[in-house]
Amino acid sequence: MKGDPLERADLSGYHGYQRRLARGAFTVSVMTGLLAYVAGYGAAAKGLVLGSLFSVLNFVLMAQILPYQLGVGANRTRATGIALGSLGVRLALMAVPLIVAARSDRFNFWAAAAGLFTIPVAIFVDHAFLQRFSRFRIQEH
Amino acid sequence: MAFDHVTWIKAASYLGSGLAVGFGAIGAALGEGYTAGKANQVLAYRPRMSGDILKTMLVGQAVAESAAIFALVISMLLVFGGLGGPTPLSAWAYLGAGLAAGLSAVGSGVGSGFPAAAACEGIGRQPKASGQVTLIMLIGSAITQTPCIFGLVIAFLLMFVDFSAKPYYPYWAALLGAGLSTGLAAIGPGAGGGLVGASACKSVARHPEAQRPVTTAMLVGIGTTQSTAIYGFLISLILLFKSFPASTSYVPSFALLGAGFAMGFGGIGPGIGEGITGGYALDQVGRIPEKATLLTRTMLVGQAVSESTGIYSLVVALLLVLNA
Amino acid sequence: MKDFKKKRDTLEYLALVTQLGLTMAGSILFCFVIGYFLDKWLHTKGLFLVIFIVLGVVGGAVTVYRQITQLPKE
Amino acid sequence: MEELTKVWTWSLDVAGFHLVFNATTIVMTLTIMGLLIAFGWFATRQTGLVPNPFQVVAELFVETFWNLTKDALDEDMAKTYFPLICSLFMFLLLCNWIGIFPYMEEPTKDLNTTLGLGLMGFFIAHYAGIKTKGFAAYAKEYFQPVFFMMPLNVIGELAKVISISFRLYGNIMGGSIIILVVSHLVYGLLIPPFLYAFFGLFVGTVQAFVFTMLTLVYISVQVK
Amino acid sequence: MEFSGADLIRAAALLGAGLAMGLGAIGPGVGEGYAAGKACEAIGRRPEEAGLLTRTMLVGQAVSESTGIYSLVVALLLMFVVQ
Repeated sequence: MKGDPLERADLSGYHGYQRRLARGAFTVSVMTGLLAYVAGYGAAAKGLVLGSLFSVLNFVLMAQILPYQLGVGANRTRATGIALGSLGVRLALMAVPLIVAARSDRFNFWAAAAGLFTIPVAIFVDHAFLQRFSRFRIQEH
Repeated sequence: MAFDHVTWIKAASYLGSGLAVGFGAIGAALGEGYTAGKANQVLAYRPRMSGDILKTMLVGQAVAESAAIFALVISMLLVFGGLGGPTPLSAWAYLGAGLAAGLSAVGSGVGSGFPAAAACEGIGRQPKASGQVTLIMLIGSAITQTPCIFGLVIAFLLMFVDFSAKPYYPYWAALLGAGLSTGLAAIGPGAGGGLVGASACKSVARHPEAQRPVTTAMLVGIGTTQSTAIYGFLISLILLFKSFPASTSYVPSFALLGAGFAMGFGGIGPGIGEGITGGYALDQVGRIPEKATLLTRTMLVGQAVSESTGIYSLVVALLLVLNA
Repeated sequence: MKDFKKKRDTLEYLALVTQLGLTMAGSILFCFVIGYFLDKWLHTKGLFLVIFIVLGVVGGAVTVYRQITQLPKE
Repeated sequence: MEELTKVWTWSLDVAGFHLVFNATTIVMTLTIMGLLIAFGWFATRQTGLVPNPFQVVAELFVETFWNLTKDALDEDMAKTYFPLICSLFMFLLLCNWIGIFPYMEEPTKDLNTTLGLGLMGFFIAHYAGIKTKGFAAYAKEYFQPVFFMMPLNVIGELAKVISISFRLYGNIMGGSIIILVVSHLVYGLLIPPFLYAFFGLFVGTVQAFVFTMLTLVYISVQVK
Repeated sequence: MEFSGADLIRAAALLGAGLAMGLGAIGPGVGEGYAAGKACEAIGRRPEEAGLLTRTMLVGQAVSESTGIYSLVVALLLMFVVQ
């Protein structure tokens, strides 16, 4: 491969976006969890926070793997293989909160499962609503 | 060799769990691989854009992965949910749940990859339209997840509705057929919806001012594409909740299994075909937005005709269910 | 009122188009039932069934074609 | 699902034939007819420039469907068929909506009702065709474009009846199936009311409109 | 559970009917969709020829529909004629 394009690339915006999204999503889910805890749904709150913690972890891992995957993307079979491998690892990681929640009474299983969808929901909310208002808009270039 | 039903139920739920997460991962990985390939092509002539392209890819894949996470939740519930049952009927229910969740995640996983790839390409071509393109991509891949949600609902029903009082024959086939019908029928509409979404992203990148007609046409296109998934869902519900008399032969069981296969496989072709139609139509909507009405109407006619094979499958499946 | 008319046109179009596949299936099913009972009545094994299904398929195709050509133009 | 197949029937043996009457459908249809007649009476009791609420609703229906019928048929033809179209829509709308109320069943959930309405539309459309064109011209149309198309044309006309009635039946029945399944799922009363509202109101309105529209289109095709 | 040969044949016929219709619907569905897609593309190029293109599309779809109809006929025969 002649000259890795990623070495010349400007990835600061990408990392900034990833950090901002992960932090925002986790903060909102912890707030929701706290509210639920105060309201008396302790197990659900813990499950939600546990699930969203692993969702954020998964997202960060995925974001770290992506540039590498882009490098090998010219060969689609290899790219798919790497995607399958990384997805397998990340799914195994995301299985952890589900197993913990299923085995223990202190975490609500359904809340943990819902927590795993923190990042997709956050992305959707971010793009569909927050991007409309300039205060929250990502600084482009 | 004879095992008691507890062994069978355990074995079936482990098998179902493996199928669910395996199929789910394969679908999402195929989608991601496709996205990576397209993104790499764009990167070759736009190396400066790598940050934006990576961002789009990340957003697209994070949403696409929810199909795999649905399958993961079902799979973990099957293994660790403490499920069991007094009769061997539960074994078939758990196998059906795994198949429904896994197979339906294949279509949505692959399908969500197409809009993500098209969005990477579009942003490389028209960096100024990145906001609109990302929004269209998100809407497209979110609706593409609908067949997967049908699979999830059927899997939950199979796991948590109590079928233990029902006779073993022919209910084993009804439960397995319910899983197969929704799971297989979700593959085509998932992939087809992705094709429509991909063309919508391309169109918006080409003509950002045509965002409104493109969004409307995309919603109509994906909506009609998913009708076969709805047929599969309906057949599953009928299989699950219609009461069948206990039988003393294999005939009703195989009729019900046949109904599941008929609607399941029958939903694949029309789903993909309607998606291809919608894709081409949306390409042209983006090219000449002022002809959007004519194109949407032609698209609907074409989709309606290609849907007819799906309706034949529905009729055959209904006849098989009623015959049982 | 203009808006309602536009919406109504779309709804009418959608109604006619979604009717197409059902018309095809309905015609086949109708002929199938006729053939099935003719078979039972005359004690033939599937002869009339096949003839009538083919008839139903062609009839359905003709009807669908007619309906499409009669669809309101813009 | 057992609730769906369980119906209240009266059976009767007349001259060697075993007749089964679907009592739920009959009672509900009669109820709806009574409601519509009452509505008509209230709407026309004291017509005036300052209308009472019933009159407002009735005028809305009449105006909308008068325009619709006028577009599809000629003005004098529309005068003949407009009452049918308008009352068909009002009847279907009430039929599809009545499932919202507890202990009430949609008559359109029964295939007999929809098939009957479809057959009614079929006969009216063909009667209209014969009346306007004369029997010879009407019969000649079946031999267009070539003579052996006759059976195909007949099948096509009959297929319309089946498809139009199965469509209405399938939609209303599908809504009921989904509501039942969800009620099984949640074991509660929280979500079903919303679903009732959605399926009863939205899908019911659209399907009633579509059925009326299709009947009108079939009539207009025969008349032209 | 005891079963006779006739039972087995009937059961296999019903399962076969389901598989015939299901698998037979894949090809026509994709093919007709492709035809309709190409027609949409052509209409986008030349909107003034929409009528001709729609008619051509319908003829092509009717031809590719025939295999789906064969599966339907076979499925119905398997269901109602094989005893």
